[in-house]
Amino acid sequence: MSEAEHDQRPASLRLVPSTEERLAAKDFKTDQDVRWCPGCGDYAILAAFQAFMPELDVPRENVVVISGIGCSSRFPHYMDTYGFHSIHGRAPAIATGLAVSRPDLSVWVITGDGDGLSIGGNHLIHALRRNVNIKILLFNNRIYGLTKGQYSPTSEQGKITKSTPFGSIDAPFNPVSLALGADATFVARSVDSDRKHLTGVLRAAADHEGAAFIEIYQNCPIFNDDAFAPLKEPASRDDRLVRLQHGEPVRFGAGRTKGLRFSAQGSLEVVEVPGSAAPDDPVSRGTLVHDVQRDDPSYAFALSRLDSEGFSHTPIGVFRKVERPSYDALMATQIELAKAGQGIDDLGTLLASGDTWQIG
Amino acid sequence: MSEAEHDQRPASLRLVPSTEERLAAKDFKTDQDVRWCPGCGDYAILAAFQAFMPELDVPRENVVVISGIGCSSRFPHYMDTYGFHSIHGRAPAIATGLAVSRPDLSVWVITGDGDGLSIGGNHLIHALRRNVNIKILLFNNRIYGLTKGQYSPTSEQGKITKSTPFGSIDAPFNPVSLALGADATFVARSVDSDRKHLTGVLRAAADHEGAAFIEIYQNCPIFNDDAFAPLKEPASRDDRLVRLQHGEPVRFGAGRTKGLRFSAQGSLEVVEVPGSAAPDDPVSRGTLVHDVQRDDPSYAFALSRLDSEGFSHTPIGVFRKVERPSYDALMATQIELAKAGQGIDDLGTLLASGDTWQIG
Amino acid sequence: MGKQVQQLDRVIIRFAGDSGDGMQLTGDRFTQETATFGNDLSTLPNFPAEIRAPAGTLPGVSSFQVHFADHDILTPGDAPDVLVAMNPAALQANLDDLPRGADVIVNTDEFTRRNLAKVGYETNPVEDGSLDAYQVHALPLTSMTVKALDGHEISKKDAERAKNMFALGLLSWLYARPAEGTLDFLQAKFARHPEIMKANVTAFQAGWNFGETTEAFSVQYEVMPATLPAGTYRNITGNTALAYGLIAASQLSGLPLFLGSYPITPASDILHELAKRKPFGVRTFQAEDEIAGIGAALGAAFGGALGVTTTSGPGMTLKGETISLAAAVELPLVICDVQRAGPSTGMPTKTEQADLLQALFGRSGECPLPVIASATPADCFDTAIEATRIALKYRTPVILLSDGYLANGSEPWRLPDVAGLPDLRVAFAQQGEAPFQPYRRDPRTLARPWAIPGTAGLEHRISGIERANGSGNISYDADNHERMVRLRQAKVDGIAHDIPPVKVDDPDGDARLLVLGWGSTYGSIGAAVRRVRLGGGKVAQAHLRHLSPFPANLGDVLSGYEKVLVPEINLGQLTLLLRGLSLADVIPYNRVRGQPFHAADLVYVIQEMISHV
Amino acid sequence: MGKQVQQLDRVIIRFAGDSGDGMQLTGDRFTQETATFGNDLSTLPNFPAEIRAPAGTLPGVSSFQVHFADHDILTPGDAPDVLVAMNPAALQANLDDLPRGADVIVNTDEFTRRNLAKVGYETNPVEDGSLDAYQVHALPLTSMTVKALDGHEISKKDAERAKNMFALGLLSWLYARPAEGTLDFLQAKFARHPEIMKANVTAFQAGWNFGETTEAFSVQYEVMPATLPAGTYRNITGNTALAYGLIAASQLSGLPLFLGSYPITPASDILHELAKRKPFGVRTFQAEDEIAGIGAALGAAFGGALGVTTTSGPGMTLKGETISLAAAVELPLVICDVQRAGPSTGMPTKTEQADLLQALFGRSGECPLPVIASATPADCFDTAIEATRIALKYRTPVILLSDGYLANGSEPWRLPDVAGLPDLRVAFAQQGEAPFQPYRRDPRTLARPWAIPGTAGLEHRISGIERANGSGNISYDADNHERMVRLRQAKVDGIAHDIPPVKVDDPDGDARLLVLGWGSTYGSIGAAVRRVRLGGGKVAQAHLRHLSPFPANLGDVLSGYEKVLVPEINLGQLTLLLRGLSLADVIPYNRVRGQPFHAADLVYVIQEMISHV
Ligand SMILES: Cc1ncc(C[n+]2csc(CCOP(=O)(O)OP(=O)(O)O)c2C)c(N)n1
Ligand SMILES: Cc1ncc(C[n+]2csc(CCOP(=O)(O)OP(=O)(O)O)c2C)c(N)n1
Ligand code: SF4
Ligand code: SF4
Ligand SMILES: [Mg+2]
Ligand SMILES: [Mg+2]
Repeated sequence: MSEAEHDQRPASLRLVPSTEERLAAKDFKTDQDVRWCPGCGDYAILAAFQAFMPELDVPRENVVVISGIGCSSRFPHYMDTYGFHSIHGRAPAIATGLAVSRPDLSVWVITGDGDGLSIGGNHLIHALRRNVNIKILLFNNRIYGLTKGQYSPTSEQGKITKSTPFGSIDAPFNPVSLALGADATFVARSVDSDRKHLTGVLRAAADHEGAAFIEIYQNCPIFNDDAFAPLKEPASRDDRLVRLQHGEPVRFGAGRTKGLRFSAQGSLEVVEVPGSAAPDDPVSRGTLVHDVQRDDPSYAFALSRLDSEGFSHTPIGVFRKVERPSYDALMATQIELAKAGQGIDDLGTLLASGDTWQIG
Repeated sequence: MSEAEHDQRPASLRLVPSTEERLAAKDFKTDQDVRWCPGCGDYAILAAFQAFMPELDVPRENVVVISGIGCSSRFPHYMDTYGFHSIHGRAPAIATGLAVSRPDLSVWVITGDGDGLSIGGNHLIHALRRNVNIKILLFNNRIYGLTKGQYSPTSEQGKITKSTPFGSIDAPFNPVSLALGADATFVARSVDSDRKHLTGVLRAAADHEGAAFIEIYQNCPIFNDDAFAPLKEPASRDDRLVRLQHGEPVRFGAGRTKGLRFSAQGSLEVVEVPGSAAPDDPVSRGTLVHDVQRDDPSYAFALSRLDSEGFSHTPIGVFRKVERPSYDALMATQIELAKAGQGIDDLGTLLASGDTWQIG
Repeated sequence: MGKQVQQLDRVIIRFAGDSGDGMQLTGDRFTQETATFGNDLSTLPNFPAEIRAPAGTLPGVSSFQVHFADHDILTPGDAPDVLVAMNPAALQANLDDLPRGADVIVNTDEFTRRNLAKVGYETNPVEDGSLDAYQVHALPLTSMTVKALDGHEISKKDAERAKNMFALGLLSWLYARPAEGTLDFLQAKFARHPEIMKANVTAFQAGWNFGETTEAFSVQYEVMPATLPAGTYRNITGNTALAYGLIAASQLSGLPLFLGSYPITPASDILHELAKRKPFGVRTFQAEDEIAGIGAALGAAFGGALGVTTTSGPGMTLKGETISLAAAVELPLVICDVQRAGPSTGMPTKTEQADLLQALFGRSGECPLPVIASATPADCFDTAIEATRIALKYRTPVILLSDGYLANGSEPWRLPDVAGLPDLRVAFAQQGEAPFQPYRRDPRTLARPWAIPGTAGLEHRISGIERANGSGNISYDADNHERMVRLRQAKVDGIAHDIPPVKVDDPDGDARLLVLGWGSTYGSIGAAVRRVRLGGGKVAQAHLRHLSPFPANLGDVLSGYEKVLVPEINLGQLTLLLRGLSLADVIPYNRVRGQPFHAADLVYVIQEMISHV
Repeated sequence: MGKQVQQLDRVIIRFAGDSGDGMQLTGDRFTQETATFGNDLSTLPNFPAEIRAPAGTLPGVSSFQVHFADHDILTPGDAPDVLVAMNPAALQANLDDLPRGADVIVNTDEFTRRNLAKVGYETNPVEDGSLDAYQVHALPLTSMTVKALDGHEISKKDAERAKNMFALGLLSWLYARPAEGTLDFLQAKFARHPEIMKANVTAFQAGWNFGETTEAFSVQYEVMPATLPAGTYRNITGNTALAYGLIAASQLSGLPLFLGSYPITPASDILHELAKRKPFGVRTFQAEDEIAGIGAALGAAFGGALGVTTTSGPGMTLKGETISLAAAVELPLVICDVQRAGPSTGMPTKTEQADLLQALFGRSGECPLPVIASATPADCFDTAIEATRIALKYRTPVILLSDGYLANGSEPWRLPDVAGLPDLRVAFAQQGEAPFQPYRRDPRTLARPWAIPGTAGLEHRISGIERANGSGNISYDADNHERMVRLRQAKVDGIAHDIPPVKVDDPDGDARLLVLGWGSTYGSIGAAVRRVRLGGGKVAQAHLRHLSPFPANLGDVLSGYEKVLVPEINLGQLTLLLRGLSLADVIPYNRVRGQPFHAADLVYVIQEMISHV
């Protein structure tokens, strides 16, 4: 990639070197056998991620994948980049330290609904608030897989699991709403089974300067099979999946005749619009044209509430992508300014600062 | 209070005994000298809380105040009820265990912006998600007081503090947005200096079944003086404070001529409405009538985004108050049903369950 | 015609296959049959940390070992007499443990070129003579099962999956196990899938019949029931026993049980078991993390419940700060640490004894606590009750140490007479002369009153900040702090007079070597000591249940022997404590392999030492 | 006319007042003047945990003690020669520490009925003769200050607040301290409030002049400069020295410093100091909690930075699980625990040495780590460098123990020659023969390569799950686990040969008693030993910097003495380790009062023991 091209890169990658010659998906596979159950959604996500890597155009040695603990967190072992399979829930904190001190790296966090939202919830919301330049992929299978099937903070209420034989009694988090409530600058959702869609979201996240949060619906055939079936069955899929495209009117349903409109109370309602209707066409006036750049997260939040346990209407794609300088960029600037400034930067001078006196 | 009256109590207090004869604020004062700096906003909150207690109509022995660590968390020592001044950030977890096992208690959590949103952020959002029957008062002075003045997760970006001599670089949380993103059923905001308003919010919280979250703007004259001055100066106050009243049109500004309306993008915009305008009056049509019971939190969320660092428009009062069975109530029900059911409830039978055999 | 029957006094069988082959279930069932038959037994499940590693690979191998005998035994045994290997990986992973001459039953259907390659076999070990040292029974278990099931309305896949029942049937015949239990079990388990149920029953019977009819097995073996003390028995794992012990403690104390926990291997099954027990009024709270789990348990304890939290090593570390708070506010709390191999994530499914020093010292400041440990799966029941007794009586958190081996291992358990269990009732504080003194101590136990919310007149505040002894008000007074530090220590030390002295097993009283252990090594040490004695060696054995405080007589016991050997599955943690206590030059023996000791290794070490005293 | 001047060799002054009276500032200034004058000195600040307790109450009392002399001294001193008491609470809180005959300067303006009542004085001690044993100087400091300031354009409140400068001026005159430093300081501090600045300067001078002119003080005292080794000196607190040490280590290693920390008393000032040092490229990250703080530091270390985290007891407990991860992945990390009185929240502003065993054992599994401790405020600089040296060379987390007394206490520090500081440069791994072996170890240090992201060809994965030695791939192999457990231990043990042996100070080499300490007790033990020797007693002293591993010669040193006394501000933590190591019957001496030892107490104990050897 030429200097010029390199400067075309998104701010998020401006300081990250680009590759000499284009890599292939296989360059990112390790020699470790993949240890997930047959049919696990993690396989599809891994494949999509490895296939996306060449497109990211960052040398393998400048890519770092950091995870916590869980089936999903096994991910780094299968990526032939630098990797850190750490401890339960702490990956965002570890990634923060790395990203803040190494702007030349592309740092990815892999976590699960338990790892990222249960024990790791606090690190997650703080990383999002700070807008640290890390990309967080949360594999949401609505279950604790590795520990063999307890309910998670995203499991639907009433779920029968090993730890809730009488049904769980707590209401689940909506990860997208939570991320928006935490002032995240990039929030998206995708599905393990839709490689094309997932790849698009990964690209958008990579291009975003700052923290990117991606919830990925992931099937766990062993402990929570078909959790997302309604979104996958060809029959129901189109009515339920609301595919968000920046700048495009929101359309869904067979024949894409459904649209969204805000009620006077600020909730979104589903309305019928003739399929062909262009955004400015009177019939569709007032229905949403998706805009990820709205500064006010209320819009994206309202979209996230369309989602319901029954998946009646489930938006996927990028909900929000707004510009805010990343934590690490601001830190770097402060350091540069400080170094250029008048402050003491010589060890001897520092030690001798303040009142000193001579003896002998 | 008579049986009949007792049954009139809100679900949140139905299992909590009521007082024989009415208590007075002084009954809730302890013999410990209050150890806050002169002028600390905590004094006003304590006074308001103690004055509210008689109204709560729960015997002192059935009230429990649990806090973490911080200046604010000293609170329990000054309340002549049961109290637990615990460790940093963990009060919501401790309160959860108590509330779940003792439905006959009125459990209050006192926390700070550091205690509740920094180290304790995860316990807070999970307690809210679960809708445990505890009332959480977060004293937000936008600073770490007890540790002598480091910035907190609610400090405005660029803040110069002991730990950020070059200015803080992370964007703050909006506690109300965060709570709404965590699916809280009750979310409110008040101000230390407005005893009447604070008392009203406390009442509403007490009546709510489940988790109530109250952010209280609190002045720290020592390390963050006048953080909320714009909301207190008689001059600017009325333009900035948006007082929310359930069922009332939202009106503010000198002469209460300003109202709020949703844009087609789902953001709230400030509009001028003739002061007298009734909600259904044409000129005011489309402007908001406050409704805390909307099931969709998008409305309350949009309100929370009105708030800006400059306090241009800051809503106070109850943002959201919706009905959802509390975690402890659901737990109690499961236990009752299980006890009534066929399951083993005799120790001897339990031990001998499964395959057994005789010897000798 | 019936076959010739040969009597054995003990047998060790290991079922090994792919994670998908259902070996844990097979082992469980064989164990149940063996238990109901009346043998003494001990089991050792062994499975990978992954849910399912790739089929046919070494990391995917899951095994279950059962040791049964006509006399009482203490361990799952070192070396299997019989290995059932469902695929090449299972054979390779377990072959090293086999003594020459052992029986090896292999499922030849799985010994395909592809599967052999997966584990690096160039030629088929079943054919290339590399198993000549063993009695190999090469059987096409899968195809035999499928054949037996043709006509059944199930998929080929389901038919093949029934092969473990075929194997179970075969082994059940081979060792003349009673089959009813298994048949009933299959009825119940597959009640909702009658076709699958029929298939499994048929497969089991086919396996049985195959054994009876085939030439491949000329003899049937018989292991007579063991003569154990009279009573009603059941087979039980450590985790189940621990859960039952907690329920018993709740019933005996009359306090509702509240468990605040976060899932973690190998402790999760305690949460699972207790979650089922709502009819006992048990409240289980799956918290967002370990800190919230113990925090909630402490909150419940403040309210007068029996607060419990369960976890394993890494979670235990996270709980440290809250344990410290519980010690400061002096409330009862039971903390169960089911140890696993560390440090860090380590090997979650493997056992270890390396959390002892963490249990004692893993907190800031001087924070002494009682610590006790379970010795066998069934002992988890008694130790849970003992931990509760101490916690309630002394108003202190108590740490109970189990480990992965006890948690999943099982043994026959003679059901206790419920009426004979200790009375754990407690008296909450009642209104007395004001002002109430939340830190006025019982002169005997030094425990403070347990005054629970709802009690009029006892309103008080507790705090992790240092408190004035008596009033409990915040105090930075230097003398008070020193007094409190020493009182907290004295309270724990005092428990030494409230627990039984260490009992030493020294048959002739003339041994010069004492083997002292703690926790789950009880079985292997005991087995080794027996063998040494059979060989005429003189050796004494003692085992510690109480690790903090130590029993009052421990110092004397140590000084009573020329040499003291302390085997531990760590690098010598008890050794450090014993030396600190008594200055006795105790000798550590440490293996840290994520597995229980092999009795054989211990025998060797003990004999070595005897020959040198 | 000038007054008569009396020579003294040492003086101990304690400034005491309400938290609002600015006693810490006053003490600081007096200390600076004393330092620049050239005395040796040692200070002990003492303030409440509350930001501001109610004015005039005992919990609100804040004090600052400074000990200065014409010879080198080791402690802030036990008993003040002079007490400045700005109010009745300050008098009452400190009177017990005063020896009879001491000077007491009281601010009579504050001895109002109300203030007296607040601390339960029925009559005014200044008048009722209860101070007859002391030399009382009853002065209306407030009103004198206000008088001196009339004409100044400041509020009465501001005028009154300047009374501490009046007192400082008076004391500065009384001990003939140089005033320039303070005047410059006031200029700078109040640059933006010229009126306040003038007022403070005037108040200071008024106090000085008052001393010179009043009859109340007939003599002026003089304490000659100490003859310390030649060099440039500054006064420094432990926290500042520690921060400087870390910056130095970063410069010496050429690695950027990354601090991940969460504020906690008494460690916060290290974060504050480092946050100022961005010109050195120091990155400070105030995390959401202690776990994120160390997590980020570990992430930075993975990236090749010098990762550091700072905390105190409760925060240290929370970090345990991540420390365990750092040990497992074998990356360099410096963990500073500024100990405070525990358990739990305890007494945050008070000192203690009770985190030693937590530092060694506060993690699950076998997780050995190097642990070192600072002996004096200035020693925090050297130990920070030593901790970094070990961490970088052995690729391991290192725990550095300081405490509240060192953190806030200060002493004169002879500035080191920067050129003479050790070279800490490290070599990151470079591409070699593939495949890269992230756990291939240096045969000498057993350290693994530090391969940082961005290095082509060294892509690898690290994990908290047990790793195969060499390849670093996940391994559940039993032998590998045992090997790794022992390798991690051996790596730490090996450091014993890379640190200086314990040096024993035994002047005539014929002492039979050794006093062995660690950490911040160095000063008080040293002072006590000196006094004993002055009294003709024979006693040897040694002090440990390295607590894990111990210096190789420690065992011999211990066996070289008939008796070994181990004073600790805990219940005997080092004692346990020493007995475990050497079986030597070392004798603990423990006080746990949240304060440094009084040298006098130690003198007594040492003499007792000498008389019995
Ligand atoms: C401190 C700690 N607590 C608990 C565990 C046990 N544990 C491992 S993974 C996990 C949850 C996994 O769920 P999730 O994050 O959803 O990942 P999944 O396996 O579903 O992909 C738990 C509780 C642990 N390893 N460490
Ligand atoms: C585990 C732990 N970490 C850190 C601290 C130190 N600490 C005490 S209070 C506090 C923050 C207080 O801020 P906030 O919660 O806003 O309360 P405030 O004092 O402002 O009312 C901190 C960091 C502690 N006591 N315990
Ligand atoms: S348990 Fe579920 S999430 Fe885990 S590997 Fe198996 S299928 Fe995937
Ligand atoms: S420091 Fe601030 S918050 Fe704390 S008591 Fe003082 S004024 Fe209140
Ligand atoms: Mg999951
Ligand atoms: Mg605060």
